[in-house]
Amino acid sequence: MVPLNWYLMLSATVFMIGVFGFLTRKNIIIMFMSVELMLNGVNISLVAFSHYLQDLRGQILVFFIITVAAAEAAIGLAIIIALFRNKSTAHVDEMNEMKG
Amino acid sequence: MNNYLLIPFLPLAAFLINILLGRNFLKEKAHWVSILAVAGSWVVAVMTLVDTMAGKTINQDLYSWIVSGNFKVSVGFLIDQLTVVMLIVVTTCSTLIHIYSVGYMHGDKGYYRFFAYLSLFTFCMLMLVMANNFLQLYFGWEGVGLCSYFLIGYYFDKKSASDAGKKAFIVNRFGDFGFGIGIFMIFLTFGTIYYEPVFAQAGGFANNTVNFLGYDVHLMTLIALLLFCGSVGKSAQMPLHVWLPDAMEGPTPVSALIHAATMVTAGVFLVARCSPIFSLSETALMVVALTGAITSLFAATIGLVQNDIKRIIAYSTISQLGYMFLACGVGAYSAGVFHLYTHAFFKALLFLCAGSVMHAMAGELNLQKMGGLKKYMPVTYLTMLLASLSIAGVPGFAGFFSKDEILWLAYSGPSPVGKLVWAIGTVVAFLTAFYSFRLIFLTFHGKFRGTHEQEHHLHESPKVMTIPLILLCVGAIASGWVGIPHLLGGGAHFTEFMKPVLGHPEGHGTHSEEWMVMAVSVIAGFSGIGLAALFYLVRTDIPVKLAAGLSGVHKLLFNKYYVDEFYSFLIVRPAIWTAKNILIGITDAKIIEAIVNGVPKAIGGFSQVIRKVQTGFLQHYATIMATGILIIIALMLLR
Amino acid sequence: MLAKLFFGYYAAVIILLSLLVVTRKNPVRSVMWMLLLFFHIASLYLFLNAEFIAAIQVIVYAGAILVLFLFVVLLLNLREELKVKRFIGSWPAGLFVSAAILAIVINVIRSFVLVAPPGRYSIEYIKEATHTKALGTILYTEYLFPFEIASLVLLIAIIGAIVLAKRKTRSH
Amino acid sequence: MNEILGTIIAPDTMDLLIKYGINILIIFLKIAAVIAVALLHVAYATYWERKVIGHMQVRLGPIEVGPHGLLQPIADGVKLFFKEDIIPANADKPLFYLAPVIFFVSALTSLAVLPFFEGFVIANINIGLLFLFAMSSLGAYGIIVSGWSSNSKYAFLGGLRSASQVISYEIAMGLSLVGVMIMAGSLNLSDIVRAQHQYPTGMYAIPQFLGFFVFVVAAFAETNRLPFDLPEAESELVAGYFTEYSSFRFAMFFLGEYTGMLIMSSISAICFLGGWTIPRFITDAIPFLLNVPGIVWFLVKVYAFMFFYYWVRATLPRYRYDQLMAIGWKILIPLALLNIVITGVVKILVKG
Repeated sequence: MVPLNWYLMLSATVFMIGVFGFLTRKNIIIMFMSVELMLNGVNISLVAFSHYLQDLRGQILVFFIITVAAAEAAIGLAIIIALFRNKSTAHVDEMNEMKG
Repeated sequence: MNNYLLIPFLPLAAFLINILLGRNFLKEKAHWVSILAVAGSWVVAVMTLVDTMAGKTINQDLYSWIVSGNFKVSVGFLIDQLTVVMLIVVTTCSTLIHIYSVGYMHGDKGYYRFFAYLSLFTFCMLMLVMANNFLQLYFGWEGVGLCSYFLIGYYFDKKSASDAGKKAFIVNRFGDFGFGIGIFMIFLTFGTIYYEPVFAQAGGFANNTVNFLGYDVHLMTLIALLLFCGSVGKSAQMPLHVWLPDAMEGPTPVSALIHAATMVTAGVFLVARCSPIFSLSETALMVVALTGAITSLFAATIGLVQNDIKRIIAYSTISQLGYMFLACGVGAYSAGVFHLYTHAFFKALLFLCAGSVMHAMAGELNLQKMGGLKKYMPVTYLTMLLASLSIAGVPGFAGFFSKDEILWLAYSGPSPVGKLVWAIGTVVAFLTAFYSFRLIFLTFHGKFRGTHEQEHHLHESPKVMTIPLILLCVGAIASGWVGIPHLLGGGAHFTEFMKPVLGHPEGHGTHSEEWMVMAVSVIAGFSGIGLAALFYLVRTDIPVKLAAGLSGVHKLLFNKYYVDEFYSFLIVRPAIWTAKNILIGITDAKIIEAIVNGVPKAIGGFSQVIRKVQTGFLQHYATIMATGILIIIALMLLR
Repeated sequence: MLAKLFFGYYAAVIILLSLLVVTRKNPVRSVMWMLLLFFHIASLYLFLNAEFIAAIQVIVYAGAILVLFLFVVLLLNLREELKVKRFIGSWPAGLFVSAAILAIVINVIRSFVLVAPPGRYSIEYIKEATHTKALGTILYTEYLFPFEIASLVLLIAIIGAIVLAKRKTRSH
Repeated sequence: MNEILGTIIAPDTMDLLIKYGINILIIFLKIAAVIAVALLHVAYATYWERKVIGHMQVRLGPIEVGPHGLLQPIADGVKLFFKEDIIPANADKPLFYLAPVIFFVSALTSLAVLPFFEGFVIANINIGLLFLFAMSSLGAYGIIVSGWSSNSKYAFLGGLRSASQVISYEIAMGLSLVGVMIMAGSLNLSDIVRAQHQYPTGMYAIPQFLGFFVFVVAAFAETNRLPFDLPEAESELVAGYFTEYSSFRFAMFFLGEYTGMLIMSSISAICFLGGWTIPRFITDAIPFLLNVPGIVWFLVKVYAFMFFYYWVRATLPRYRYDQLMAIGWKILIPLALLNIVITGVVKILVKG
């Protein structure tokens, strides 16, 4: 039997790799994928908890997370396309209109 | 019986339909929705009346509106004898006036808006009279106030109209302030604001006193007087009567519906509804009676000399409302409500006739420029004449019975000021007859005094306007017949009907005294008519001479006792001065501006320094956020 | 033992693939690695007796969301991407922060012990009722309202995406 | 010898290993059998198609190689295998290699959950239908990646078109099968067939005619077949996303496509036409038919559906692209949703 802690560590690692990608990548699409990675990291721990606690609520949460991820991807990518149309770049460091 | 809900909600539906679809879809057909809705309400109201006559009353909650601790308010309906009379008055007048408006407002650019407001007004008024708790009453109360504001200022591009609307709104706030506190006091005292428990418990508090502004005040007197404050404002009694004459800036159907037949009577309705509270306080009743009496005398005297046809009727309204309060003040609530009921018909009729005259005169209001309209507009003349006979208290007409009952109960009742108010009432009856017929004679008799163009324009109003006049005229004559006193062989059915709600005051007088009172009022009425005939038909030079001879008095009356000027001096100007010099000059310019300008300046300076942090890079912010999380987690672990 | 071996394989591959996803220069490659990653995560879910979630993971994540990513990557046609640096200037800060948080969290998790008593959805129960049915029952009863809200969220997302991505049609 | 082994591996472990080993061996055998049979079918499906269309167009079709041209598919296979494998310049090589593999494997993997007759299925999983959706959505990757990595305009446009077509129609297809799921109450394909056999009509195609209609149309679009073969519309895009492919990589796409057809036919046979069973009222009338093995019925249904594919191809012209999208989004999806609502309501009514 694999201990729950292992799953949690795996989940945390995936999540933090996602955070790392989000914090450091230039390409906005990759940043977006990093967000998906973070969501997946969380999903792993939710499913693991659900399994070990024998309680399906965790998986219901996963279900909703996937729903929200789909919605987020649709909207986010539409925004990226609109952005690209206006600025013809996908690099975050070239978008600094809000600079103080 | 459950379809009573249709009564208020049909007009509400009409309002919603008109306001949402009126501008683009209904346009010139907007009146259909409103008329059908109000007529439907009338039908249901009549059915409700039949049920109520059979002894069925309703008191039930529709749904919970506010629940907070032990404070609970529902939208609920109480239908008893008093309510049903008000329902009949409101829906009947409203229906006829809606129909009349089709002709009167024809071609107006805000046609749909007008009907929408009329329907909304009807809804609010019905909610007011059908409420079973004070808060819903207050909702309807403010609702009719709001509609009144909309409708007085209906011609909002005219400054006087919008000013009049504001004036009505603001003056009413003075009264409503008291009313609001009254409701608070009721909740504080009884722990509920439903009529039923409040009135049932009221007797138990009859001798309690309460510390109010440092004085020990009789609790019931305080509550009654606070509630009466609201009545004074809404029913245009002294000293808050100033808004009603100005409200004549609105379209005439509005004046008829709101400022004669329904809304202004809400004050009387309130006093009648709260009669269990008022009856517990002699002081409050005395105040009510005296306020009513003085107001009626005061307004009647002003009415004597005015030249504006609508204002005369407006002052007459104030005067008659005073009569109703007078009745309530001497404990004769049912007589007051009876007068309310008859008054609604003949006063609405008077206003609509005035509207008809205006229609013919192309908006001219000055009596001195009219005359001899009799032959041009026979229907209007006849109906207005009958209405005036009714208001003058000529025997057989509706006004006679109600007025007589008030005077008799004032004379014979237990009230300490009964005799005094009776005397005033009789004088007012004389004055009422006089100015009503002054209006008739100046308008319809004699020679036409206007311009040639106006004369050419004179015509009878269309059928859609005259038919409501005729129908109302029937009411003005016959509505009193339900209350013919025992003395004249009648059954006094009205009083009997009202007995379960309002009780029945017993007059302590002999039959001969009753005959005497009746005779005096009839004589007063006829002498008023006679004097008016003498002055304005036979010896037209007398009024002019009198005005010249008593120029001081005439001027005082003509300028309405300078009340407006007095208020302007006492309240309006100091308020404006304070606003200008203290609020704008010192508070605004020196204090608030200093803060308002200083804070952003300081922030601006500070932000010049820290704006460097804002790099505009999304990831810098995210990194900072992540660092924050790191620090928080680390701190939690180290703790 | 066998289970641990399997888990070890999946964990290693998942971590490796995650790293590949966030470090590849070419976004198309990132997407392909991510596809593989999703399959491994789905297998992990199977491992945890969550077959429905595993299927959803592949259908929705791999079949819909990631395809969308691929579409956008292709539409934007980022060939010049290959010529610029892939990380922003201050990437060491990001690396440090995420590594530090990871270190702390792992340290915390190591001492984590599950104390809660098992719920009623035991493995036997789920096997008996089939996972899809068990999940569906709870979703459509206890979580009906959130479920409806999720549908609303999706509707809004559809409309929003269309509005955002639609080219403004100019009248000539 | 055994003793030496016994000292290295404990006897218990040994038993376990042998048990696992046998199981794995059986599974491998099953896989091998299914793939071999399926590929043979696919090869002969191409031959059959050419024959059918030939006869429909009043000509003979392949006739030279072998009797009646029966060896034609094998000759084609040999030819494709020995052709030169051309890779375009500037192609993204790893992805270029990967794309046909993804496409072909995703098609073949679907075979794993298809029950061909009672008890014969490689993986009898509870989410069989979802597995099919998952695999069919994977096919889109092969298409997009091949289109993009070829570094060719035709291929790229064909890939985008095809991917959007596949994704769009996948929704309609998934929704059309929800009605079946509701009626059967299971996602396991074998259970669906059994439930169907219990059902009075024996085939879900009759109560689920709306779903079946949507499914058939969506299946045509999913497999990029006429009248929806826009991704490879020769007049516009040469050969679509696999324009740049040749030799056995092309063969993989080709095989993948025909495997897709086979799988779609199988799904329709399993989910709508009763799988390996035939309706009970027929067997009640002619009890003799009970002796016919289930696989025969299954294959008859699959072949009938395949024939329908060819028939449509020989009959209908190609749709325009916007029409294709309009049909998918504006007709099929609403129809499928309607079907779900009706099925759900009827199920509740019948149950309650």
